[in-house]
Amino acid sequence: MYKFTQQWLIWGLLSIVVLLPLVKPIGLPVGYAAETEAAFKFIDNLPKGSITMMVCEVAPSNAGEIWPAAIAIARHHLEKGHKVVISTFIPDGIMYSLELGKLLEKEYGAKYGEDYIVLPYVAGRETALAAVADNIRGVYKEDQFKQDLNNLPLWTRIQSIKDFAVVSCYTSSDDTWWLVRHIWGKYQVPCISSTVSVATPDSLTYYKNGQLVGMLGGVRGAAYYEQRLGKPGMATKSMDAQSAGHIYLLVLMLIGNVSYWYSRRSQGRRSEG
Amino acid sequence: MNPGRISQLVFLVAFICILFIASESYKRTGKFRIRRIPGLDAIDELVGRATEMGRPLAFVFGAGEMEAQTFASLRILGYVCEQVARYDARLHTVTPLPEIYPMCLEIQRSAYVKQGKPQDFNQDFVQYLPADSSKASVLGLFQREKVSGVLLFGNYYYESMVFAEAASLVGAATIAGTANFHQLPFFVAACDYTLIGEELFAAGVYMSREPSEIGALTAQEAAKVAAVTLMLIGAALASFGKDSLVNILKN
Amino acid sequence: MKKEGPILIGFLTGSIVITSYFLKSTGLKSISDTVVRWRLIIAAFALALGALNMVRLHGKNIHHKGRNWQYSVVFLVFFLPYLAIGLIRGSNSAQYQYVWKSLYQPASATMYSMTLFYMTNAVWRAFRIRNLHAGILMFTGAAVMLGQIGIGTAISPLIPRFSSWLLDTVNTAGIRAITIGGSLGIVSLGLRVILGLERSYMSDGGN
Amino acid sequence: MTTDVRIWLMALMTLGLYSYLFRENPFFRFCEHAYTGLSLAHLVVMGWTNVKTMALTRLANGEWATVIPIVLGVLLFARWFPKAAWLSRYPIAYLVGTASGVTITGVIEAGIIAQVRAAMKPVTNISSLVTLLFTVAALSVFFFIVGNKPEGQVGSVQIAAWRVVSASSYLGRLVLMVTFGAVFGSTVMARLGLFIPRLELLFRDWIHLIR
Repeated sequence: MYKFTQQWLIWGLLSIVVLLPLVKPIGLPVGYAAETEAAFKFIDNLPKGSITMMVCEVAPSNAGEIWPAAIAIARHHLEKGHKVVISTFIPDGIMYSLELGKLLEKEYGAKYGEDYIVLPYVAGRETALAAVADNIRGVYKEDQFKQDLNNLPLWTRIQSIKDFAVVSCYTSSDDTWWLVRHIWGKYQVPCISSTVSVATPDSLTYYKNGQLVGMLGGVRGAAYYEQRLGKPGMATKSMDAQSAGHIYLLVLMLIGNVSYWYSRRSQGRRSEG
Repeated sequence: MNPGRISQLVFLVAFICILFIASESYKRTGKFRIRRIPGLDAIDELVGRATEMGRPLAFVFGAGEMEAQTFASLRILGYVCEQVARYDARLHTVTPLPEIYPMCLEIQRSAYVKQGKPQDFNQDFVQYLPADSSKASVLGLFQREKVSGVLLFGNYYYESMVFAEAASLVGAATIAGTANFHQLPFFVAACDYTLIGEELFAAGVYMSREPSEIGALTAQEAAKVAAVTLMLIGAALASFGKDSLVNILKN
Repeated sequence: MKKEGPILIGFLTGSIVITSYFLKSTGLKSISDTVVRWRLIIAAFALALGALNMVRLHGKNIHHKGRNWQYSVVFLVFFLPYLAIGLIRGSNSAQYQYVWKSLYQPASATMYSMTLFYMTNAVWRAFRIRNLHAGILMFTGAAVMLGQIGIGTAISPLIPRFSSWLLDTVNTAGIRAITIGGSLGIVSLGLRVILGLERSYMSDGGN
Repeated sequence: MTTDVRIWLMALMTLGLYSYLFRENPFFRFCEHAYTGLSLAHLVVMGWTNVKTMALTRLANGEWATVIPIVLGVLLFARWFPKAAWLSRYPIAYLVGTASGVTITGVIEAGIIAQVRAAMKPVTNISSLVTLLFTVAALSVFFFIVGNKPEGQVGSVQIAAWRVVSASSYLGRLVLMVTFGAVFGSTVMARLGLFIPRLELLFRDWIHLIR
C-alpha cells in the first residue's frame, strides 16, 4: 500500500506542476535551433508555385507534438504560394489531413484541386511510402473524396516524386528514416522532417549527414518555427508548461538520489552497529 | 545497374558468400563460440519463476510494422513457448500486428506439439489486439492476470515505457529487446534485462546453433570488423585531405 | 508443396524486390511495384482474420458467461455499430467523424500521454546512482533536460552548449553504432528469410 | 462546466482511462473495451477502403492479375480448417518475403554504408576524434564472436585481441549509456507534449479553469 501512495503523490504533484503554468503563463523564450532555421530558410526560398508534399503521419498519440509543426509549415507554404499535396500512411492521419485542408481553405482561401490535394490513406507503412516514391501515379488513382485524380489540375503537374520541390513529414515513427531511404536516397528529393522529440537525436543525425535539408524537433522546433513565421500558436503556448515539467522531473531525480544515499548511509551504520 | 548502388551490391554479395562459407565450415568443424547474452539466459529463470508462483507470463510484441525485428522476436517467442510448454507455465501472447497473429498461433501450437502436450494448447491465449488500443488492454491484462513475468520484444514505440514500468509495478520481472534505439533508454531504465539492438538478432544463434544462423552471424561480425576498419582508414585519409574512400562508397 | 511452395514464394517476392533495386529495368521495376502493392491487399485480409478472431473471443465469452463477460458486451456494442457506420456511410461521414473525435481520439491521446506518468515513476525509481552505468544515464539525462529549457541557459550558458555537444558527438557515436548493428541484423535475418533458411514464421504446424 | 456533449464524452473517456493509474477498476474496464471496439472497427473500415481501391476497383477495370493477392488473402483463413491449414503459409510467406526485400534494399545504404561514410570525417579537433573513437567502441559492444575470452592454449595475438576488444566494448557500453541518457532526456519534452493537451481538455474545455 505504501508504494501506491508514494506513486500517487508523485503523479499528483506532476499534474499540478504542469497545470499551473497553463493557468498562469510566464512567457519564457524559445532557444535558437539551427536545424529548424535551415528548414525555415529552405521553404522560404522555394519559388512561388512549387509543388510540395506533406506526409501527415499525425495521430492522437503524437498530435500534441507534431500537429503544431504541420500547421506552421502548411501556413508557410500557402503564404509563399506553394502547392501542397497531403498524404498519409497511417489510418488516423487522414483525419488530420482533412483538418489541415480545411484550415488552409479557411485561412488562405486555398482551392481544393488547385492549391492542395488530400490523398487517401494507403496501408503498408514503409512499403507504401517506397511505392509512392517509385511510382506515385501507380499508387494513387483517386483522392480522399473518391474523385479521379486526373480531373484535378494540380495532379496533372505531377508525374513522379521528382516533381516535388520538398517532401516534409510529421511523424512519431520511422518515417524520417523511410523518407531518407526512399525519397532522398533513391531520388534526391529534398526532405524535411518534423519528429516527436524522442526521435529528434536520430533525425538530427540525418540532418548532419546531409540527408535532410532541415528538421523540427518536437514542440520546441514547432515553437521556434511559429515564432520565425511570426504566428505564435499552440506550440509557443505550451512551452512554459514544458519547462515546469522538466524542472519537476529534475527535482524528483535529485530527491530520489539524496534519499537513496541517505538510506544507504543509515543502512551502512546499522550494519556497522 | 542503377547508379550509386555498386557498393551496396558488393556488400550484399560478400555478405551472402560469408554466410554460406561460415555455415559450411561450422557443419564440418562444429566449432563456434558466442559471448554470453544475459537477457536470454534470464528467460529460463522467468519461466521457472512463473511455474513456481503459478502466475502467467505475458509476451507482448511491439506495435511498429512487421520487419526483421519482428521475425527475430518470433524466434524468441518460439523458445519461450517451448519452455512454457515444458514446465506447464501459462503464457499470454499479445500481438498488435494482424499479419503475425497466424504465425504466433502456429508457433505456440507447434511448441506444445513438440513437448508432446498438444491438448494443453489453448488458442485463446494468443490475442490480436488493435495496435492503438492494445496499450489499454495490455495494462488491463497485467493487473487482472497478475502476471509474474513480462517479455517485451520487437519493433517498439511509445508503449515501451508504459509496459515496462506497469509490469514492474505489478511486481513482474521484465525482459525486453528492441533495435529501436529511441526506445532502448526506457527498457534499459525500467527492465531487469534488455537485449540491445543487434543482440536481439543474435538470439536465434544463441538458442539453437543452426548452421545458417551461425553463418549469418559470422557475416554480420565480418561486416562490423570491415566497418570499423573502413571508418578508421577513411577518417585517416580524410584528415589528410583525401576523400577517395568516401567517394568509392558513393558508387 | 507444404514447405517448398511457401519458401519459393518468399524467395521470389524478396528477390524480385531486391533485383529490381539493383538492376536498371523498367519492366522489372513495374513487376516489383506490383508485388509490393499486392502485399497491402493481403495485409488487409490478415487484419480481417485478427478482427474476426477478436469478435469470436468476445462472442464466446458472452455465450459462456465467462469472466467479465459484461465487458465483452461493451466491446461489441461499440465495435458493431461503428463498423456499420464506417462501411455504410464511409469514414468521411459526419457521424463517423463525430465518434472518432469524441471517443476514439481522446482515448488514444490519453493512453499515449500515460507514458509521462510511467516515465516520472522510472525517473524516481531508476535514475539513482547505484553504479557507473546508472550514474552516466542519470547525468546525461539531466544535462539534456536542462539544455532543452530556458532555465538551463539562465543557470549557465555552458549547460545547453554541453548538452548539444553531447548530442552531437557521443550521442551520434552511440546511435551510429546501434544503427549499423541493427541494420546488419535486419539484412541478415531478411536474407535468411528470402533464401529459405529462416522458417520459424511457418513453424511446424500443419504437418 | 461545459454543456457540449462531445466535450463531456471526451472528458469521461480521458478520466476513465486515467483511472487506471489509481488502480484497475470497472470504469477503466468499460473505457478499455469501448476503445478496443472502436479502434478495431476503425482499422477494419480503413482496411476495407484499401481493399476496395487497391483490389476491387482495379479488378473492375480489367486488371485480372489482382485476383492473385485476393486469393492469397483468402488463403489466410485456411488455418481455420486443420487439414488445409498449411495453405495459409503461402500468404504468410508472401508477406514475409516482400517485407524482407523492401527493408533490406532500404537499409543497406541508409543504415550501413551511409553511416560508415558519415564516420569518415577528417579528424580536426577533439570532438571529431571523440565521435570516431566512440563509434568504434560502441560498435565493439556488438561483437559476439571476435575477441571472446580465449580458452586453452592460445597465442599472444589472440590474448591481445581479447584485451583490445574487451577494453573497447567496456568503453562502448559507457558510450551507449550516454546515448540512452541523452535520448531519455530529450524525450521528456515529448511526453509532456502529450500530457498538456489532456490537461487543456479537462481544465479548459471541460471545467473552464484555464482561459
